[in-house]
This record gives sequence, structure tokens and C-alpha cells, in this order.
Amino acid sequence: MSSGMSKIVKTMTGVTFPLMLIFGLYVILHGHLTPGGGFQGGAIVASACAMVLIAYGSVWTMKKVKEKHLSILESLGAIGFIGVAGLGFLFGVNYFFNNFLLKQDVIPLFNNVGTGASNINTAGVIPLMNIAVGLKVIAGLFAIVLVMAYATHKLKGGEK
Amino acid sequence: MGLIDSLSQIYETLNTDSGFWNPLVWIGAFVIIFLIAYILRGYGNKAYKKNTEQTKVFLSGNPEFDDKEKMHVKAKNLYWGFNETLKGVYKILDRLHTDNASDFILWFVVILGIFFIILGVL
Amino acid sequence: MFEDLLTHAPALIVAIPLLGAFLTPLVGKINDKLRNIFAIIIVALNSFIILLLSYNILAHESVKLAPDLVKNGVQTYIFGAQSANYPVARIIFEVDGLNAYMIILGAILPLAAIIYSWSFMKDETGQDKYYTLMLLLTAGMLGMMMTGDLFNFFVFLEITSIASAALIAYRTNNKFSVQAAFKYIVISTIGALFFLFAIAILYGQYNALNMAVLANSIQYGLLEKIAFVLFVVALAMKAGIAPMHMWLPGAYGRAPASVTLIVMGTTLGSFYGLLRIGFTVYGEHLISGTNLSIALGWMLVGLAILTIFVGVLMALRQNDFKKMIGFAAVAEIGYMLLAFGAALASVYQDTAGAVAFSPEGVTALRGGMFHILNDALDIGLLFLVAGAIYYVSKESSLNKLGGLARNLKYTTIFFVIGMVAVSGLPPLNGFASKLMIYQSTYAINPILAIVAILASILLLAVFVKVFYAAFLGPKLPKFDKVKEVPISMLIGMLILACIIIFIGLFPNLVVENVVQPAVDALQAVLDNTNNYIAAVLGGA
Amino acid sequence: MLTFQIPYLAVAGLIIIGLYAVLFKRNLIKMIIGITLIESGVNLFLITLSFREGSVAPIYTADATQGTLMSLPVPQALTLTSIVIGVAVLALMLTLVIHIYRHYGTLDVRKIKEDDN
Repeated sequence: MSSGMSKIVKTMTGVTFPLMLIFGLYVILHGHLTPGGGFQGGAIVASACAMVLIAYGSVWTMKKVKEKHLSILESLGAIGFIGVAGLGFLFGVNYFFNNFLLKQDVIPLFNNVGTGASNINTAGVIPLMNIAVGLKVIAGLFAIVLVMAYATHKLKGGEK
Repeated sequence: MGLIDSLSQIYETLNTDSGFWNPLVWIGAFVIIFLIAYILRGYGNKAYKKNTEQTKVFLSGNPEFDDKEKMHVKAKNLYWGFNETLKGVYKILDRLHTDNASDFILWFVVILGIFFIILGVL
Repeated sequence: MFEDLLTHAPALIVAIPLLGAFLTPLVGKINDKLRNIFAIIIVALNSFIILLLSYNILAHESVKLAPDLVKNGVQTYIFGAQSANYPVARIIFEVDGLNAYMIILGAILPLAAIIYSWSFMKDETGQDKYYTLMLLLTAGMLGMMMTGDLFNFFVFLEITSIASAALIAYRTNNKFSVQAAFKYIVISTIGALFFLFAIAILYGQYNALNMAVLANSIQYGLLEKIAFVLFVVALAMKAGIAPMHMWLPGAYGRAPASVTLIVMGTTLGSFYGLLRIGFTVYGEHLISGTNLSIALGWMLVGLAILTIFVGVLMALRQNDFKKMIGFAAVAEIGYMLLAFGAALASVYQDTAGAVAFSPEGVTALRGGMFHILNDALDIGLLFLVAGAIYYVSKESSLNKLGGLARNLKYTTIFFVIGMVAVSGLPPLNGFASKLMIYQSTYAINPILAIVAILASILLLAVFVKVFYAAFLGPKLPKFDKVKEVPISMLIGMLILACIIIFIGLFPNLVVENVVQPAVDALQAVLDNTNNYIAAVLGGA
Repeated sequence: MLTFQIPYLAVAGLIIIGLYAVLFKRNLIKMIIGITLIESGVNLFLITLSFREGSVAPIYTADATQGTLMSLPVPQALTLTSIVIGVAVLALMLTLVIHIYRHYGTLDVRKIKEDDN
């Protein structure tokens, strides 16, 4: 069964997919400077993945990407988030969700807070948390869409 | 003063303003009653014969079926009289328990309305 | 020695199960047994920290492990901005007597559930996700019981709804569990959204989300009234108060038994939210001895009577074991509401203008508070027994059961313990708390006590029906090969049964040392300085 | 002044329409749409609360100096959180609906009920 949509759609998806990916990653990485952040950027990347899913069909995508791997990525994102929050116990003033990189001389690179409106190292651990959240959202949302598409495919495919 | 201040605190009586409750005393009383009952039981007749009519289940004179399924009174038959008496109440209750998500939300809205009215008046 | 641990305990209690939840799938990739052990270790560690924290707050000053942490019976933990200059840029966990009492449930229930799951879930697929969701649900429940921030409460409420709906639908090949999960998620989402709406109203008025800050500055105008009604009704629906209880038996009954145990914890967490909003946030205006508090009290009493009766009567009629326990759980929630409603109705204003609970009101508060713990333990034990019966017979309809006592010796003993406890027979814990409720409500209005006792008798009748139909009777041929349930399930039930017996035998010990601080925390609303509020505004 | 009330009217409208859909629609997907409408209403309410007359978005850029009036950032953060939760709830509800459809072959509540009995 040839899955997916027409050749035109597939080609255009191939052209736009990297652009959307880059834009999504930009939104994730600049979450502390511009509107956006881990969730929004993750949603953009996940929708890019969903576009691929629609263009190429769920069966094809299911072959390329395993739902198992996505769930591992999702767990890693969540662990990263809680891990960074938990590191706050160890450094600086010691509390959970402590922004220990901020003004506390843990890593000198991150000390210059607030200077230079477009630098990534101006908000302590927030970019790290954004990356973790972004990872989780990408994996989670794409897994949801993928599994749903696959389930509806199975519904149509004569199981009932 | 600690969590358990002295040993006596462990078995202290629970006071509820007009009454009290001490399970240890209650259990003690129960043990004594049980002992008395056990002693009385000792005076009973020991001369019954095993594997005769005497040890069989007495079912108001009805014969015992071999099929065990038929012998067991099923749950739906228990409290038949109670159900029969409260038929009217259960009719209403069953009609209310539609098991439909919209109706759950309808009740939510109704109770919201009632609370609004009552708190609005006061 | 415990100082460091206890300093961070409120955060750790939520963080450990969360971290465990996300590590579980990774551990599960290695080995199934390892994952189960990992989950049990995480929950056991968490329970240990919870009990330490509760002990540190509930114990008397001289035997506290870390007395410096607790100021006037309240321990606070601040996330985010440590200085009070940025009041909105921080979230505060506040643990006072009431919270410390509630999180004891969070120590007992997940431990029993996780140990029970080992064998109970052995043959199911997707166990990685099961353990992840269970730990997530535990984290959400504990967060709900500790947070001092309204929006944070909403977030944890939603976490628990999502996790528990997914767990209720765990057996997706059963159409009824999927339906029950759908209904559950619909009502909890709508409830939570109206809760959020109320939060937004209060935020718009006072520019604050912290409960203590709100309680300090709250007036009682039209908008606050609207917010109050939304709060109360939304939480009452989540707590399963009639006539909004109808989702509860389905959700409880269709979920796997170990899941039901924790879902019940979240239901009681919603009940806790009700108390916190009534007694702390709106306390000053509500608990005032005016017509308002008396009318509200009687309204709650009316709802409570309705809840008790509907729960008991419907339970008598059910032929599905777990649904029956679900309706019994509704009735038990009615008892708590009855106690708190009666206490509210008994608030009076003396001639000097001072507001106080009458002595019966205080007993009612103690009884109601005590009953929260007892209800969770008793109903929880019964659900685990129902799960055990399902495990051996793959049958939940009572019509098809019979004679199981011959094969399931220990399970039968646990069932009898649960039955005696839940129907308020002496000498177990249910009797102690119900006695307090009966006596206090009798002093307030004798009819209430009569209704309560009558319903309690009917509750006994409900479980006698189960006992007769499932356990007694001749040995049915189809259950010939049934063996006693595996050891892990027995341990799960044993934990609950032991605590039930302990509380049953030493009720005064528990009431004086564990329940009383929680009641004091509720009564603090009448003091000039409410410690819960002062802990946030006074210090820092 | 009336223009500032329009968002609140929209909030009321969204919530009422959503409630209507949940209460009276028999199709499960329509019920879910109703729930998302209520959610949008509540989110709009939160966002509206954050607005102050003549304020700009709360982002520090080169243009925004110390004295610039900004709308409150907290309700926006709350709304974002609520949206994230909404996505999770929506995904879960749709998954459950897929399962229900697989069991019953219909999304009509009445037909599902008939099937049960």
C-alpha cells in the first residue's frame, strides 16, 4: 500500500521541514529573550514532524520512528528538567528550582546577567530548562500524534 | 512531653464530650464473655454421630441439590424484600443515575445555581 | 541529623516520585523486576520522608527532630524568589498541621498500592507506563496536599486528573473502563476549569495567588462570592458529593484496584482543598457565627445527608463488587461532610462578639478529620480485597461468586477487618470516628445522628451481602482451582489492615497526637493571628 | 469604556456555548469541542485580566525603557500553563474517544448506551 499524499506534497514537505525545525529550535533556545520557550518551540517542531507524518502517511513514519524511542526521549527531557531543578539543592543558596547559575559564581560564563539583550547566557538555568522542556514536548506531542494516526489507520484497516 | 508521653497515654480513653470509648476495655469484656460462653458450651451434649443426618445442613426440610451452583443464594436475590419495599425510591434513584457525562455536568450546573441563589440572598 | 533532609522535605516529597516516574521507563528497558523494585524503593523512600516531615510538624516541641524549621506549627518552603519583594515570582509550599495530617495518606496509600501491583499487574502489558503514571499520580496528590498557592493547586489537580483518567482506562480492552475514564476526565476537566475561573477572579481582585496572602486581604463582595461558589462546587464534584457523585462509582469500580487506592487519595485531596478554601482563604468571613455560616453549615449538612443516603441505598442495590464499594465510599464522604457541616452550623457568636465553635462543634471537627484517615484506610482495604477476588476469579459480578472463603483464607480475614471497620462496628477505627460524629451531631440535632447511625447499619448490610454472596456458601466447582493470592498482594492488604487495627485499638493516641494538630490548624481561623497566614506574611 | 468589556462578553459567550455543547450534544467529539471552548473562555479571561490600558507586551527590548507600562506577565504565564494542560487533556480525551469508537463503532452517547444494555 503506497501511503501518504501526492509527490508534490512530499517534495514541499521536504523543503519546508528543515526550515520549520530551525525556527522551532530557535524559539526553544531564545525562550528567555523573546516570546516563546520550551513548550512553544517544541510544539512548532512537533507540528513539523506531524506535517511529515501527514505527507508520508503513518505507516511509513512508524517504520522510521519508533514510539519506544520517543518515550525514552520524553523521559530524558523530563529527567533533565527535574535534574536541573534538583541541582539547585547543591549549588548556591540551596533550594529546589534554584537558579544556581544566576549571579552565584558557579560557572563564571553565566555571571553577566541582563547585559546584552540577545545573549543566551543571560538567564542562568532557564535556557537549559527550556531545552529539556522542548525535548519533552517534541517527543511527547509527536508520540501522541503518531500513535493516534496509527490507531485510526488500524481502525480503517479492517480491524473493525 | 513527648509524642508518647507515658505508657498510660497509649491506652487512655477517647473522650467525646458526652461519652467515651476504650477499645481495650471493650475487648477485655469480650474475652470474658467469650470465656463464659465457652465454659457453657462445655456442658453441651457431645454424643452426636458423625456422617449421619445429625451433621447435615438443615434446609427447612428441603433436599440438598448436588449442583452447588443452585445451592448458593446469589447476590441479586439477597435483600429481595428490602428492594421490593423501596421500589419507589429505587425507581427515582435509578432514573437519576443515567451514567451519562452530560447529566453529571447538568447536576454540577444545578448545584452551582442553588449555591449562587442561597449565597446571593444572604 | 535530619535537619538537611527536613529542610528540603516538602520539595523532595514531590520531586522524588516525579523523578522516579520519568526514570521508570528507562529502568524498565533493562529489566521488569528491577523496575518494580525501583518503583517500590522510590515510594518507600518517599513515604519515609513524608512520615518524618509529618512527625516533625505534629510532634510536641521538645521531641521534634528539627524544631527550628517549624514556626508556630507551620513549615514553609519557597520556590523561586526567596525574598518577599517579588510575591508573584514564587511558589510556596506550606505544611501546617492539616497538611501534615493529609500527607500521611500520601505515605500509606501509594506504598500499599505499589507493593500490591507487583503481582496484581504481573500479566498486563504496558507496565512501564503503569508505574510511571502511578508515580505521577502520587506526586500530584502530594503536591495538592502541600501547596500554598492556588494556581499550583490547580496544576496538581490537573496532573492527578490526567494520570488517573489514563490509569482508569488502563484495561483498554474493557469498554466500560474506557467509558468510565472518559466520564472522569470530562467532569474533572470541567471542574478544574471552573476552579481556574475562580482563581482568575481572585487574581484580578487581589493580584495574588498565594492562599495566605489572599486570606489576609480578602473581602466578601459579589465577585468573591462568585469565586467561592465556583471553588466549592468544583471541588465538591471532584470529592464526589451528591448529587455530583455519579462519576465516582464508575471510575472507582472500573479502575484496577491498586489504582483506585490512589485515585481515592486524590478525591480526599479535593476534600482537603474544600477545607482549605472554606477555613483559611474565606475563613474570616465564613466562620463568623452569622447567618451566613449557619446557613452554609446546614446546607452542607443537607448535602451530606443526601450523599449518605444515596450512597448507601445505591450500594445495597449493586451486584458489582467494586461499584458497590464505590457507592459505599460516597456514603463515607457524606459522613465527613456531615461532621464539618455540623461544626460550621454550631459556630456561634457570644455576647461579647467573640466567635467560637461550640464544644460539640469541636468534637465534630475532630470526628470528621479522623474519619478522613479512617475512610481512606477502610475503603482502600476493601478495594484491595475486591482486586484480589478479581485476580483469582476474573469476575467482579457478585452474582457469579460464592464460597471463596474456603480457598482464600487470608483475603477473607482482610475482608472481615475492612467490613467491620467501614461499617463502624467496634472495636476498629471506623467506630471511633463515627462515634465522635454521632455524639456531636446528636448534640446539634438528634435527627442527624439517627440518620447517620441508620445509614451505618445499612452500610453493614451492604457488606454482609458481599460477605455472604462472595465468601460464604458451598464451594463452587468453577472455583476449585482457586489458590490464595500471591504474597505481594497480601502484603499490600496487610499494611492497611495493620494500620486499621492499630488505630482501632489506640484511638485516643491517634486523635490526641495526629488529629488534634489538624483540628487546631482549622480552628486557627478564629485566632487573632492565623499561623498559616502569618508564616507567609510575617517572616521572610 | 465599553470596548474594554468586549473581551468579558466574549468570555461569557465562550463558556456558555461550551457548556451548552457539553450538556446537550450527544456526540462525544462535540462534547470535547465544548470543553475546549470553555477552556478558551477561561484562558481569554486570564489574558484579559493582565491587560492595563496603554501597556505593551512584557518583553525587555531596546525600546522598552524602565518607565514603559507593561501588561502583567503572571496571568500570561498562567494561561500558558493552562494551555499546556489543555493540550494534554485534549490528547487524552481524543485517545479515549478512539478507544470508545473501536469498541462501539459509534460516537453517539445514546447508541453507546443501547449497546451497553
